[in-house]
Amino acid sequence: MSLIDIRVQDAAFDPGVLLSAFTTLAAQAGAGAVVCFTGLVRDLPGANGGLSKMVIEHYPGMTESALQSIAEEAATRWSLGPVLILHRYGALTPEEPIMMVATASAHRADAFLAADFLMDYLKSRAPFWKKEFTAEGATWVAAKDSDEDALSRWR
Amino acid sequence: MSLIDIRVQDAAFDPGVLLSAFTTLAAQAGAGAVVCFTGLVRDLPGANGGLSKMVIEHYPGMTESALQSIAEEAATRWSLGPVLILHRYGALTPEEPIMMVATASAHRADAFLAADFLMDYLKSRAPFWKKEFTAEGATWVAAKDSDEDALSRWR
Amino acid sequence: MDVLYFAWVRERIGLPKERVESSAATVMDLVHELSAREDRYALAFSDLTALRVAVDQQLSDFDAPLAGVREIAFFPPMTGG
Amino acid sequence: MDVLYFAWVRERIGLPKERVESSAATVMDLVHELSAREDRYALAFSDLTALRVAVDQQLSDFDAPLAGVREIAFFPPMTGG
Repeated sequence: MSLIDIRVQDAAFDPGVLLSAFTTLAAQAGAGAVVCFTGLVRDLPGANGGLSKMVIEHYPGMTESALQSIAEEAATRWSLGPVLILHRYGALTPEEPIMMVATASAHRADAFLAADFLMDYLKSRAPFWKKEFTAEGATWVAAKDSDEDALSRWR
Repeated sequence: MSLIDIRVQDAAFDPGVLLSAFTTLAAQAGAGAVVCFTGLVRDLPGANGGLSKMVIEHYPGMTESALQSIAEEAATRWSLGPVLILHRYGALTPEEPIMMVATASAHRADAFLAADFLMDYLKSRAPFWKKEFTAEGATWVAAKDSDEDALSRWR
Repeated sequence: MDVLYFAWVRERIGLPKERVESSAATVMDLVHELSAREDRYALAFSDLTALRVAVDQQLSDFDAPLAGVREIAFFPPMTGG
Repeated sequence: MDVLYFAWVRERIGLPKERVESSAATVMDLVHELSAREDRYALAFSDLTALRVAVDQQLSDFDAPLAGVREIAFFPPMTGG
């Protein structure tokens, strides 16, 4: 069984509220292990006055299908219960949750690997772009070579 | 900075409630990544009527210090924000959360590795023992060789 | 076809989306056609190694054929997560 | 010293904890002493590869010395998580 829940939203979310519901669903599906990853907006200590906001742009339509494909790929590689991917777009402030993935499986190794895989693919294959705003102006976050390199672990 | 929170308790817990508080703490500590693992009681489909309960025995005194040592070891290996380990003892029923670990770090790789490490060490180095009760009787869960082998990944 | 731009590609070209009538055979042909139009396009497309392309909402390559394609998007490498 | 038993070791020996006066030099000497007492001990300690030992609440080995030790615990391999 694989129940894939993909959410792309402007609204803020509480990772704990999502995890409570996800854990109940995972338990009912017979899972013994749940792994959850949450990404948070980090402040920029170097910049004058820090990060005033982060704005995330995405590609409506493609975003949902890209996340769905990544989740389906994970479900073919590992024996998974439910899978959740949530990613925000729009304006965020430091310390806010940006996104979350949750995976469930009978055993912990599959749940850990699947969550790690989802994050690596989401980083480089889902159409999101981050822009950071400080007192000095706005800058698009550059992709890291290490993010692209991370995908080679899964080939 | 490393804030280690160790809890060994009889009482049930909601992983989501813990994750909400942990995420707030992690965000305030400047973390960009939070990884959370939850272990759940799985039913035994093979047994007549399934699993009626699981009872977890532990070694009061040693349990807390073993978990503290494992968390401190993780904090020396990776650059971590707060770390949480919670493990229940006593009687549990299928689908209930048994335990949870949460880690936070600036970047996702450290948070994932630390959570994976905590789980591997907790499995084989923290003094907990599980007993499964079915209509046919009670059986102590046997340790798996694979759990001991998993530790070699970290040497 | 519809041509979409995201992030700094959108900002350099100055619009998020436009309708383009073109007989370009491949993505690369379309890039050359647009670059020849105006400087803002030439500037946005000056370093293709810094760009990614999606054809009908699937990640693709610059040598992908455009026959039957309805939507094409240009953007920098993704930075989600 | 206090000797503690957990899980099936506790069940075989029939008690969770006892006070033992012993001049055993090592954990292994203590195991031999206890095994010589009664069958239930001999049975519990019959396969030492299936047992773990903690000395003063630290995982240890069967050849660990007992001088100054206050608490020793015998139990099967752990199965938490």
